[in-house]
Amino acid sequence: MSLKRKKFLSDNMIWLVLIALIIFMSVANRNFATVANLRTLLTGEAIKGIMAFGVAFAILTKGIDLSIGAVAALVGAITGGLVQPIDLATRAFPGGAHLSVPLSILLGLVIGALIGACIGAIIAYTHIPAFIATLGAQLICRAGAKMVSNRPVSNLPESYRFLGSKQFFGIPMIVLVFIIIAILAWFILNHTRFGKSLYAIGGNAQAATVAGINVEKTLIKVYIWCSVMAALGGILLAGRSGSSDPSTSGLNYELDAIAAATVGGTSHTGGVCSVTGVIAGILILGVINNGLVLMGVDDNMTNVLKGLIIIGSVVLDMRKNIQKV
Amino acid sequence: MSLKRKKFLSDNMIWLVLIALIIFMSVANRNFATVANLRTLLTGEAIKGIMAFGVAFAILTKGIDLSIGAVAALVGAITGGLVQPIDLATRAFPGGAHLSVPLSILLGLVIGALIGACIGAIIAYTHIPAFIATLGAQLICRAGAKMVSNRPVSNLPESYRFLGSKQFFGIPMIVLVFIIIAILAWFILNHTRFGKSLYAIGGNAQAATVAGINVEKTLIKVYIWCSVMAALGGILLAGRSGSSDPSTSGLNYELDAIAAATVGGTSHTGGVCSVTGVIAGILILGVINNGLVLMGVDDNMTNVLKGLIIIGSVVLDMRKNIQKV
Amino acid sequence: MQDIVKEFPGVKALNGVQLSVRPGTVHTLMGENGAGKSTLVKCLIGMQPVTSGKIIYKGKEVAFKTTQEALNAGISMIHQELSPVLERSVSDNVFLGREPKKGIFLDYKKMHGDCLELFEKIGLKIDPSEKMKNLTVAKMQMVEIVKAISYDASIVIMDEPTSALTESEVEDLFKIIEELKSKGVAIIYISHKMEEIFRISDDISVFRDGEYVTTDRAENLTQDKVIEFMVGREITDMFPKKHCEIGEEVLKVENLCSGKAVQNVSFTLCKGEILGFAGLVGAGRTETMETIFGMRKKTGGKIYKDGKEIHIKSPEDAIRNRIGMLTEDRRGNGIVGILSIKMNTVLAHLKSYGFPINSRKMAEDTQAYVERLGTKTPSIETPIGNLSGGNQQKVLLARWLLTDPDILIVDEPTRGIDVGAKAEIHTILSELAGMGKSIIVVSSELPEVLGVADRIVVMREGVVTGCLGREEVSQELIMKYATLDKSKQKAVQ
Amino acid sequence: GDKEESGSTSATGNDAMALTLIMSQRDEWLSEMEEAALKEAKELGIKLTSVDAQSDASKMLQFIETARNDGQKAIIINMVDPETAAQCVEAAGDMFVVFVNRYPADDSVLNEKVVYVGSDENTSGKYQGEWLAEHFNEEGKTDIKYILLNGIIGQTSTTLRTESVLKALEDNGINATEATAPLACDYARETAQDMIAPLLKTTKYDCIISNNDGMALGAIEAMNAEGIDPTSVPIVGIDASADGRQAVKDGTLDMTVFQDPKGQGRGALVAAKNLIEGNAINDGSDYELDDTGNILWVPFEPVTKDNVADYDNR
Ligand SMILES: Nc1ncnc2c1ncn2[C@@H]1O[C@H](COP(=O)(O)OP(=O)(O)OP(=O)(O)O)[C@@H](O)[C@H]1O
Ligand SMILES: Nc1ncnc2c1ncn2[C@@H]1O[C@H](COP(=O)(O)OP(=O)(O)OP(=O)(O)O)[C@@H](O)[C@H]1O
Ligand SMILES: [Mg+2]
Ligand SMILES: [Mg+2]
Repeated sequence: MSLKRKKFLSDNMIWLVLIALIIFMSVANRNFATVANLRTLLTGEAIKGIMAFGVAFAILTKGIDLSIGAVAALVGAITGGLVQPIDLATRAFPGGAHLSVPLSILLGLVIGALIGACIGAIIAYTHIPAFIATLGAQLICRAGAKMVSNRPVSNLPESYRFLGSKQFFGIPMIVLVFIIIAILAWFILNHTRFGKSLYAIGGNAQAATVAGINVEKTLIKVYIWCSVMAALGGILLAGRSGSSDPSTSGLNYELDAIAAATVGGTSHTGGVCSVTGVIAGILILGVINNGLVLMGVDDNMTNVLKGLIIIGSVVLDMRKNIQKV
Repeated sequence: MSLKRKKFLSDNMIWLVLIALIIFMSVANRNFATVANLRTLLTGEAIKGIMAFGVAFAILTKGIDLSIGAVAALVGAITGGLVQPIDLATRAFPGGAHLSVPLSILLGLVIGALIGACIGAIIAYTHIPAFIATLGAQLICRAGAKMVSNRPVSNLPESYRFLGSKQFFGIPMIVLVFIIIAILAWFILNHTRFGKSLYAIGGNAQAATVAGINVEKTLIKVYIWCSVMAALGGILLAGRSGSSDPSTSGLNYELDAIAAATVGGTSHTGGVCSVTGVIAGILILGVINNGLVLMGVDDNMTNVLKGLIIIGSVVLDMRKNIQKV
Repeated sequence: MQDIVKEFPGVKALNGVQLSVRPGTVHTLMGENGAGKSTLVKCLIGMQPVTSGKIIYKGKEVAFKTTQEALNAGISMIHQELSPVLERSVSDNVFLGREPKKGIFLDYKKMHGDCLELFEKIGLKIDPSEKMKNLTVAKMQMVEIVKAISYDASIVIMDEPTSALTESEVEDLFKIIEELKSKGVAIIYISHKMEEIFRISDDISVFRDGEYVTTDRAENLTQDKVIEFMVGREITDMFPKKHCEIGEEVLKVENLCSGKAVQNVSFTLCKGEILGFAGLVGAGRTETMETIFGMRKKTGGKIYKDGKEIHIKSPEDAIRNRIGMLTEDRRGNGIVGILSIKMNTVLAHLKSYGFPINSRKMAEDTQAYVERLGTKTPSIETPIGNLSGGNQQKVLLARWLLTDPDILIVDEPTRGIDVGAKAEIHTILSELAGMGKSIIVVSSELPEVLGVADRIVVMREGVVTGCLGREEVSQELIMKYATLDKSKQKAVQ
Repeated sequence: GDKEESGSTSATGNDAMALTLIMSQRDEWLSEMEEAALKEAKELGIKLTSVDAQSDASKMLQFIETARNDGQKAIIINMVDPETAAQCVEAAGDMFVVFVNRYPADDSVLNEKVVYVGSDENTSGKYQGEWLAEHFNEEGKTDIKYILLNGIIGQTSTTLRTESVLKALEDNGINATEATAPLACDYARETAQDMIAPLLKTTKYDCIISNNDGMALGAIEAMNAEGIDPTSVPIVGIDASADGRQAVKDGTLDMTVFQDPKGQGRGALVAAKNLIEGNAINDGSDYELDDTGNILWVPFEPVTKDNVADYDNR
């Protein structure tokens, strides 16, 4: 095999893994490669995908965000609570606090941004590990969500559910949102100074500092982005199922989002991340989740396979870096 | 304040935080500072503490281990299943596979070691992020535990429960085990070549390699240690409650163990860890958990406070490093 | 800069230092390792806050809080420790933090074009879209230089810019400096290389242990005088080569290969001999040594020690065979920055401290070497990262001396080291050879190789082009072999 | 769970008889229900795949859609969040829907194509409350203090169980106050054990109420460890799990509430088969229907030392 072809293969290993999985699943079950199932698959992964774009930015700067699932639950509970029918007996805000849907969604995103700003400021200025800062934030936000309501926030109006559950010419809105976020993430990473400085901070924070980049401010922005994505995820999640359960909404989504970003080649040692990679990562997890169910694989076995495939695909993807050592 | 005293304060910040918390709790509730409650507190934290010593080694080498809770569940299920009364209708191994208690415990530790060796080998030789390798292992081990038994493994004999639930001159065995592990960890870190090389690997793995340290082998040993601690934790956990539920046993213990290690000053950028620090970290979490329940703080509020205290104590502890930057 | 004081916990790095720089001149800072040169310029560009003192720039008192402010005010800097973002492209690195925009998009074309233009101006052949990590250390350094001058600053600080460059690139740099001077740019230059300092300096300031010693015009000073100011004593012999008996063959390397970087390298090394390796940067010397030491995969060839073939797959194996190696990349694979001097010293020798480890002996050994090598440090518990580069190098040397190897490979042993320490290191190497050790010295500084080596192997592009005895060598001859055409090399061998 | 040969049978075999059971998650009780359903499926010749939504409502919806994409005729859903019933029905498209174990919050979704099999969560706590009220009435106490071990705060089952037991106490003339702050033990035995241990000797309480048997057993374990006799106060749980029943026999757990896992599992499968074949949903079984014919009740039953032996083989 020529060196060039070898390089092509190792650089695109992740897509090859994805294609191999798709082919395998299609052969194993004829219902896998149908338009309807594709739609299901994408809808199912879109929310985690959006959150993966959020957390990928954090990982890119050598950070991590474990709070995203809890932030999603908190924002889902608050925004959902604010738009619940005013006469509902089990309202989250029984006082009658009520907002119009757009305002409530906006408020949700603003809350996300504020949480992100706090997390980012703590990480940037105190230099504590992102793992701890966001683990703490996870505890606080999850508890906060349960304080908002100790039962699922339900009976959400159709207008609130627009993004989460409607379709647009056969394409689920949720998938469209995902695509828009992907484009936005691509634009930010490749066509803004902010994006470039993320790579620099992750690759060599000292280099970034001496090049005049304000590392603290940039980190704050990173976690704002990450938490806003989580907030958006929370709103979509509530919209999708028409109800937001503060105790389970977004539970462990951070792990799936981080796994997707990592399978997609985002490096935990910082400085490496590509949007197409993250998309591939999400799709791989989606194909596993969806395909193994269609094949009727027993659930525990599915988790074992999922674990193996996650590890395996990262191992294959790592090989492009190993040759150079 | 003299420079020296300042330095003393910042070096021992974590203990000061602990003492402050203890004083606060003692004042807030007169039942806090009793021998009985102290025993309860220590018993409650001992298992997480043992696992924290495990994961602290991994963090020290810039790694992490997310699989420990699941490993505990798997080992708890297997060892528990093997010692269940042979005539029990709901046996985990209905075929009648049965082992004596010491053999079963030994087997559990060996299984832990094997899992650790696999994880360690993958991390050492493929260079994939420990986060991903152990996340995959978490999925696999948790699913494995559920495959062993889909219901709690219960009716465990007294002899199996010896370590988990008995006392020795008024000191719970579980606390004694914790103390022994702490001494062992201290000895390993400070008085063996292996321990010293952990610091070097965490500080600069390449430099360690050049200095003749076999980084791969050392990493494998690290994850063996970590998984064996998790296995021990699983055995104690099952022994303590007399039952091991594969789906909930050790769930999220990894987060608590990592939090304890980090609160105790173990640095996620590698190369920094002290046994006394980890002990302080565990005690801080224990005091929060125990004290807030005694004070009758509601659960959500407890989690909010816990999050804040975790972040706060790491922030205070970080100040000793900041001056040097 | 007036009366600058800078304190780190436990160290007073600068104590009332003065510096005034005139436009259109090169002002050189001199001093031993740890004298505070880097700290001073870091204070100037806002990387570190001063404890007290005044900085007056263009007639106004300033106190930059970030490098951003300094860059905006027209002060740029080439940093002593390389600071590239390895995973990104060359052009991304050059324009980091000031990427040109076209509409809402970044203008990649312009970045690429501007970058090429900058490179071409100084005759540098680098593809701006290449990933930084694929460049050689010297090329990276050139990119750093280009980046620093591309800010069009009125002060350019150069902290040991030439320590990773080869002769020809140094010439390029001097051309750049001349051009900057003619534009009225002031240059603050830090280096330990005497020859170049006297070639380019207008003014020279000397520091010692954080104290300001003197400033004078270069023409009023001589090398010896400067050294005396720096060290506080005279150094008579830079290369105190002791003559010693050269014994039987210890190491024989036959047709060693490692990928493209090392091709069929053969040489021998004898007891008590110092073997020099010369060549341009990128000649494959480091790679050869790394292969011998097991840091790099051997793809062919044999290595014999004391007549027996040895198989080395890792540095661990090499150390077991009593080979030591002081590597080139001090920060990358040398020091463990957060660990103490003690731990760094004993790291390669841990095996000998028994079980449980004998900490007292570790401290004793470390203390002995700190004293023997004159390492400047508050204590042996100080993290090595807090030491100046030269003192770090001494600790690393101590690490290998402690393992008492038969064969010691030293790769660029005096990079970034002041004259005093340099002479000391040369003395130590010479003494070791005298004790019957065999030493390989890889260095890009020709005077150094010429000064200490008994024989010199010259390499070019992964192959050995010549092997010269002490009597026959000269700088010209080495350069000839180092630039020798591949087609002709057969004839020489 | 019960392993069946995996792989696609829908392409070749009897399409109507491939079904999916979506579990909200797998705890002890739910696993028992799942097992019963799988066993029943084998007997009925149905290929049943069971999947675990792991408490993720979005994942549950995806499973529903996936089953629909696979061309299945009916789906059995153990909802993560009972508030999402309408969305589940929508996602199911033209599949028949059997909700099992968790009653839709909005029961207007139930009709001849969408049915419920299970019990009424409100009665579980009611039985606990009634038993306790009787106990305290006998002792002549009307003012009591209780320790209540909640499951996962925020989950519907937790909320309903807690609310219904407190309501039953009140309805039966007991003035009950909580001895501690609300305790959340996540349905886990170890958590309950850790949480209650520091309180046992420092709080005054007259009984321990638990949202499930597991947490009650954790409390008993903690009492043993602290040297308190667990029979000295009434302790009540829910589930009548194997360990729970043993504790009832031992006298440490005073009463528990039996929720029939096998009945619900079996019932759900029978209902699904009947829906597909156009029969009444209880056809071929002895479960009762409600008036609408869209609900198949498998009731809760209180379990004490007197009748615990009856449940050993159910
Ligand atoms: N971050 C720091 N923390 C503590 N001490 C420091 C720090 N940086 C530098 N020092 C100390 O300040 C002194 C001056 O160091 P500096 O790097 O300025 O020396 P230098 O003159 O540049 O030496 P070299 O020629 O080796 O580069 C040294 O003693 C060093 O140990
Ligand atoms: N169908 C059911 N719905 C609600 N609760 C049930 C059901 N069946 C059994 N239970 C009881 O409730 C507990 C399960 O509740 P739930 O499913 O809400 O949480 P959980 O499984 O304990 O939580 P987790 O597994 O996340 O820790 C079981 O332990 C059992 O006692
Ligand atoms: Mg310097
Ligand atoms: Mg459970």
